[in-house]
Amino acid sequence: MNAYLSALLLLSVPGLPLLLAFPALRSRLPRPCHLALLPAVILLAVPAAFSIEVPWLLFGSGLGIDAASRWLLAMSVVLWAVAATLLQAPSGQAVDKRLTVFFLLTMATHLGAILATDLVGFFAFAALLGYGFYGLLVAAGDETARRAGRVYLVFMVVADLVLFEALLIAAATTGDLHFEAAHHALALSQEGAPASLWYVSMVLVGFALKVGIWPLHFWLPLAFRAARPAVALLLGGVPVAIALLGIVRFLPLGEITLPDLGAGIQWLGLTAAIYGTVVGLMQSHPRTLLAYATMVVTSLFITLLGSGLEWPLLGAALQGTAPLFIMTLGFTVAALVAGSMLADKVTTQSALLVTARRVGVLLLALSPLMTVILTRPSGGGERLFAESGLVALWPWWMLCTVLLAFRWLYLLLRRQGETMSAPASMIPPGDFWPILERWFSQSNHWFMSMGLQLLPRWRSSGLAAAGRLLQVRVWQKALDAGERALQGWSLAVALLLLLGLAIALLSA
Amino acid sequence: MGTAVANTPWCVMVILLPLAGALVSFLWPRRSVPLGLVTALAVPACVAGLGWQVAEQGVQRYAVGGWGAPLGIDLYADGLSLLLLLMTALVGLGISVYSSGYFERKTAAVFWPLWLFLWAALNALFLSADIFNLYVTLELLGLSAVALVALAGGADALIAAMRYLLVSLLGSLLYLLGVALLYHSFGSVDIAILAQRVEPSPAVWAAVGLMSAGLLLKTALFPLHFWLPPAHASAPAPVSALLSALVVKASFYILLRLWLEVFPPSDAAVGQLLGVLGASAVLWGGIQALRQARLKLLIAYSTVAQLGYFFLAFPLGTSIAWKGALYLLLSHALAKAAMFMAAGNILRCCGHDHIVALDRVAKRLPLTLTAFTLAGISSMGLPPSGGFTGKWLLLDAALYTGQWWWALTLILGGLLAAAYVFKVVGYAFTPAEVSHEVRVVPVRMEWTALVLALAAVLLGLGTPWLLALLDIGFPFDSGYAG
Amino acid sequence: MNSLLLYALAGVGLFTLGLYALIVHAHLLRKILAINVMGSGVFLVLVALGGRTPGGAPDPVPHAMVITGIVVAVSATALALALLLRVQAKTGRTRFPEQGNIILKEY
Amino acid sequence: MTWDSSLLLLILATSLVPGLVIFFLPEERVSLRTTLNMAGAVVKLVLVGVMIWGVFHGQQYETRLPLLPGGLDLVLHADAESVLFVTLSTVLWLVTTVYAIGYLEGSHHRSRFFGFFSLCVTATVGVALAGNLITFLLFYELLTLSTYPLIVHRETEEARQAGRIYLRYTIAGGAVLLVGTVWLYDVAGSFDFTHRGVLAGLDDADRAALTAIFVLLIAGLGVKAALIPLHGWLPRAMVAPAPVSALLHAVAVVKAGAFGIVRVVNDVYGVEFAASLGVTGPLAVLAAATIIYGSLRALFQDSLKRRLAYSTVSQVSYIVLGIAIVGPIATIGGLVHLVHQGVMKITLFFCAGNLAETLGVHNISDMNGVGKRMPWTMAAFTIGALGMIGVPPLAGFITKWYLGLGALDAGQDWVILVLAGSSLLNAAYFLPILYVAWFKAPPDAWPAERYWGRRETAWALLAPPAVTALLTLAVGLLASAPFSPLQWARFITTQEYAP
Repeated sequence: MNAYLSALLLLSVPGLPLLLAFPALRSRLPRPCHLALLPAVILLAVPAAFSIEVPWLLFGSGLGIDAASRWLLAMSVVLWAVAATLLQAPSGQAVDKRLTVFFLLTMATHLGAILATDLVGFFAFAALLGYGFYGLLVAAGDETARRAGRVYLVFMVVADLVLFEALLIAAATTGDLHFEAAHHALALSQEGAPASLWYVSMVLVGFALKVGIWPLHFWLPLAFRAARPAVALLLGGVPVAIALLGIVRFLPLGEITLPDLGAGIQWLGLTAAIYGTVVGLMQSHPRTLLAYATMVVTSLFITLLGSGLEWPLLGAALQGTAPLFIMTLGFTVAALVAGSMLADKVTTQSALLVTARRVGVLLLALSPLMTVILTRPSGGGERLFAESGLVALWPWWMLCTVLLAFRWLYLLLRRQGETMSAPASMIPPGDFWPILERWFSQSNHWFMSMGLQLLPRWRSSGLAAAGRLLQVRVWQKALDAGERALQGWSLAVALLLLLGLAIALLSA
Repeated sequence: MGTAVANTPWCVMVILLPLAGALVSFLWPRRSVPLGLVTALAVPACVAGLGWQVAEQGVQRYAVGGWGAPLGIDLYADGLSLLLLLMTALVGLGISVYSSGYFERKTAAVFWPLWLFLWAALNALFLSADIFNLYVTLELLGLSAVALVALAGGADALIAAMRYLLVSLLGSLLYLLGVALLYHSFGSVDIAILAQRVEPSPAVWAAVGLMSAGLLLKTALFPLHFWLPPAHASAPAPVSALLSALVVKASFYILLRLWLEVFPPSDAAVGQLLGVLGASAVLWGGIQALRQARLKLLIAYSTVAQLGYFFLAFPLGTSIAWKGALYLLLSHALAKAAMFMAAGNILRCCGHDHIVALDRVAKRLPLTLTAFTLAGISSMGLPPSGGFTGKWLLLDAALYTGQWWWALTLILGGLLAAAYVFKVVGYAFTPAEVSHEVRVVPVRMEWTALVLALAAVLLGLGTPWLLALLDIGFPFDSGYAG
Repeated sequence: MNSLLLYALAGVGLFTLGLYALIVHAHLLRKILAINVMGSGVFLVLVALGGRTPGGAPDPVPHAMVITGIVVAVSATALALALLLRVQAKTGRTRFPEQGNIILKEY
Repeated sequence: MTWDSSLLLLILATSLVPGLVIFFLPEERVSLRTTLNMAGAVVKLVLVGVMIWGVFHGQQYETRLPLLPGGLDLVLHADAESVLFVTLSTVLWLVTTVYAIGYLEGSHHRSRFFGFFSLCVTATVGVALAGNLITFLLFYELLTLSTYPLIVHRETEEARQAGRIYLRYTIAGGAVLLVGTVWLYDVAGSFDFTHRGVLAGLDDADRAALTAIFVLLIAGLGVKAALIPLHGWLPRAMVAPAPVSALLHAVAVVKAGAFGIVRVVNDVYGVEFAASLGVTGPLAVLAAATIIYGSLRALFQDSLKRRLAYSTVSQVSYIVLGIAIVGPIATIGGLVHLVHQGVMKITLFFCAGNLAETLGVHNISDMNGVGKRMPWTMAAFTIGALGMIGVPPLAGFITKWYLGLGALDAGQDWVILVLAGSSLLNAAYFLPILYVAWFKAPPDAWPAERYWGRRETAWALLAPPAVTALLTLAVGLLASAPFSPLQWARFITTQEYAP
């Protein structure tokens, strides 16, 4: 596998979809979305793990494929293929040109993020993914889609900003920003400097916003609720998956020990799971319930991460096994969304969807068990893993996910009977989001009115007053009087003599 | 040919030629325009010859009629007088070309003799070496200038001319009284001899006071400027150009000569007094110029303001300050002549010169507006104009000697100049409400205004040569005082 | 010696008299006359202050100056009178207009 | 006049001579005027290419003309910093000329416009190539005079008002700069720009005077660099036609001010000496305040061009901030933003001009669904806007990266907050525009629509924004490529900070 061929292949994986995004290029191709996935499939076919350096891209970034990211690539290829078919087989109306553009853009950035081998490259692809997915959410969507999109965008912009600061700290400590080198440097500098503590917390907050972990999860239910089926299907596998991958890639797991932070995260994961289950059960629409189901599964991963931070041995193991978990998460969400399509009366009751529903329920219910199996550390530390928070409590996790699964199944069957009722109010009941949003819009309104009405009025009145002062008649009259006085002969000659006298005396 | 050029008495030629031209054009009124133009071309050539002679052989002293200094009248040409002769030649040539297109036949016949006569008086004044001869040339200059102002024939022109005459005579008599006192104390009127003999005494103080007062009145420094705006505004355009650019500078030149060479070194107080008057002239002239409604009055008041700049050099006193003031003087002459010619063009084209109703002059007379703006740039002191170099040198001297308040005046003066120049330029772009019938302006007049304005702007690039010229026989140390 | 000083003082007196008349009288003809009186005052000072050459004869230079001065004064007065007539013809008045002849901004 | 000394004069002449010739061209000679313009621009680009190659290989280009007594000469000198600014202004002048030809089709006074247009660029190139402070001042004032007629080009009352305010600010700024320069030459004697500043060497100079001079110089330059409270003229100058506001904001006037500050801090005072004088701190605070103030004011502007103007006010201060944070990495950030801001902002202004010219759309409130009617223009606008926000592969990201890194490296952590805040504000005032343009339904009729057959607008209006958008992408994506602005900024900083 010589260098040029591998370079061409790796570059074409994100490159081809990007090129096809231009309407002119793909107008003649039969199925552009599927064609775009071709290089990724070829890459999967090639067994060897290799990576290339691209010195001229940004600050010298690289692309590469290894065992772990191969799983993810497989998952994403499957998901994008399914989504493309769903997109291609429109229920009646013509495919919206702009939706395909955003579809291809998001695909390109998603594949690029998986293959990126350095911090800045990954961050670039992840940020563009955010904007691309916003386009997918909002393209030709109705008012609810636009509102969900707006909330999602706010979360993405803030997340990007926080991650940008984290990257700065990383770049300040080490010149080379590739993953392994960055991890070593950050770990070494961990003892005294608070910088790495700042770095870890910022990475966690940034990706928490992107994943939708419990206190910062508002965009997830809205997105699930408003997105069209093809886009909702990708929700689990694209934005959430890349965010989780980001956490694993950015954090120097296995090389730093932050016991109190790790414990805190584990408690956070537990509370998120309980909150997700309680609110999930209260939902009336299957799709919003899915959002809370995803939240529960991700909180599973978060507790694992917490334990990883607490014990470096577990962290190292997690680094290897995390892609597997992310893959299963992606498939679970995809299956559930496919299953929930049965609720929409518009799609036919095909056998495929029924099996998807059954698989979805199974995967959701068993996800805690599967996580434990998948992420069991192969090397030492099995005992440690057993005592860690998750393993001990996995029966309770099972309870939550099983409850959610059956609740979702019940909702699905109940809905199948009657027609699609008017969509419940946009705000998922029981969530504390509305209070926050009302406060936010109030402050926004006050801020805008301050800017648009109040300040300009004060400024203009001030300027007018100053203007009047300048034009005051008395100034002009004084100048006229002065000039006219100087006209008179008597004053002029008197001044003349005075001047002569002054010069004579002064020169004495 | 080199030796022939070297030893012909250029000093005398420079005075005789315009005098002869005046007489001839007076005798043949029908041919006055071509004769005038020929003289206007010949005089700069003579000045160039004189310049080359001074550059080669240093200071020139020529005894008129062969008699020696104490009795006879000497002609003395050093760097300073050469610079001013050069200025007069350049501006004079421009004015001659401009007025050949401005006046119709009847007034041209009267204009040319008077103008050439004035030119001769100017050249004589810049060359004369004794104070009584300065009085005579000053008087000649005054009379011809008054006659030229009265040329316009309007009521306010005649009144302005009358006032100008009375003021000029008053100034000259004061000056003559001073000369009398100096002659009585030291027995000679020649500047060089006086410079050696003078020592402070009550008679000398009185003489200094009288002569300075007389010359300040004729230079129209701030409190005594009342006669200048009406005279310069109501005179015909070429006349107001030569009045502002040349005539006013003559009395300043005499004051400079006396101050540097004849008057005993007085303490700084007199310099500060002149500086204060100059600064107030700059501010008062600028503000009044800003308030004028008519263009020619605006330019006249701008002259009052610019004159103030030259007097700032007195309190500073270093050689750099004098060079700065003289540089400003030279670039002001070129710029002011261009401005008045532009005003003349606008007056000729629109029939009036109310600034508010300039009625898209930018479109009708683009060259004139460019000339006016370029001249404005030089009077503002923006680079690369001569005004900038002058202002730079004065600023340098002010900051070097620590008298920062003169620097402040220079900056404020520049801002005021910018204000009234761009006020006019601003109105030139927008259409006026009532549009007047348009009379065509000969191209020659527009091009002379533009050439003079360009000369003022590009003067800044020729600084080293002109300053070197000034150093020949300069009355004080020529080293860079910076 | 004091008689010379007396004449010089008389000259200065004439000069101040003329100056006073120039300021006070509004009529232009009076102003022109005042200028002439001042001129003759100055000439008197010039002549009075002219000293004696060592040979006892009066110093000729001030006399030369006075002659030139007189010539200048005569021509100046001629021009002034001509101007006066033109002003009187044009404006029908022989005085400077009171409020100053240039109208500033119309307020 | 060897080749070394005449090259710079040739570069100046390539825009001066066509400009002067165009002044006297009658209005209807359109083709001759266009060829003159384009020829001048292309020849200048070639000459600048030669200069870049020369400077990179250590060739010394200098022209020296005697100007004032006491050793003050008119010096044109091509060092690394000036090459950066000259390349930017030359490339963007070529693009803006094409745009202006398309934009002013059939408008009045084009000879006058293009004459002053070329004069303006000559002044900008002069500012870039100036070798000492007096030459810089000379071209700085020439720039003021040549841009005034461009602002007043439309001859409406509003244009005249904007012109008057512009003059009031810039002439006053010029006067203050003059006093500062004279005083500096009094205190420190005549000297040229040298890499690590000249004043460091002077031991006897009293620090109080030097600090006062610094304040005067920065005030004079701050007017053009639109530091608050001297920025008032910038939003009002928006009344000028689009190519003028593009040239003013992205290339000529604003950059001349910023470049001046770079010269004063780096090459006159030297960064270390300025830091020891304690003047860089307040300058950084002032720049930060301008950044936040500009973004806040941009938030509340409905007119698109005024919003872009206020965004320029804040963006230019990034350059000043980069210089004021004493440190090599921050300087790289400041210098590289000189190019990036130019490229991004000119794209945005071209698109704003297209919208105004083709659809008569001036305000953001009536920009609904513009993306559907003019997809290519809006695509370019999106790239520019995302670049401004600092989305990764684009130019803005590189600047914010280096500024942030420089701030951390210099220990000035508060700058990170300012950068974060301003990025948020940038997103807050750019994203709604994109949202309205792409995702809202277009109105049934546009205010003043003009048609160009199949294409969305004239090619001369479409090509420039496309080219500059590609430049934004390339400058960001290929940041580490050999001749990229980032590499050139690193090249300058190595000279500036080399031990």
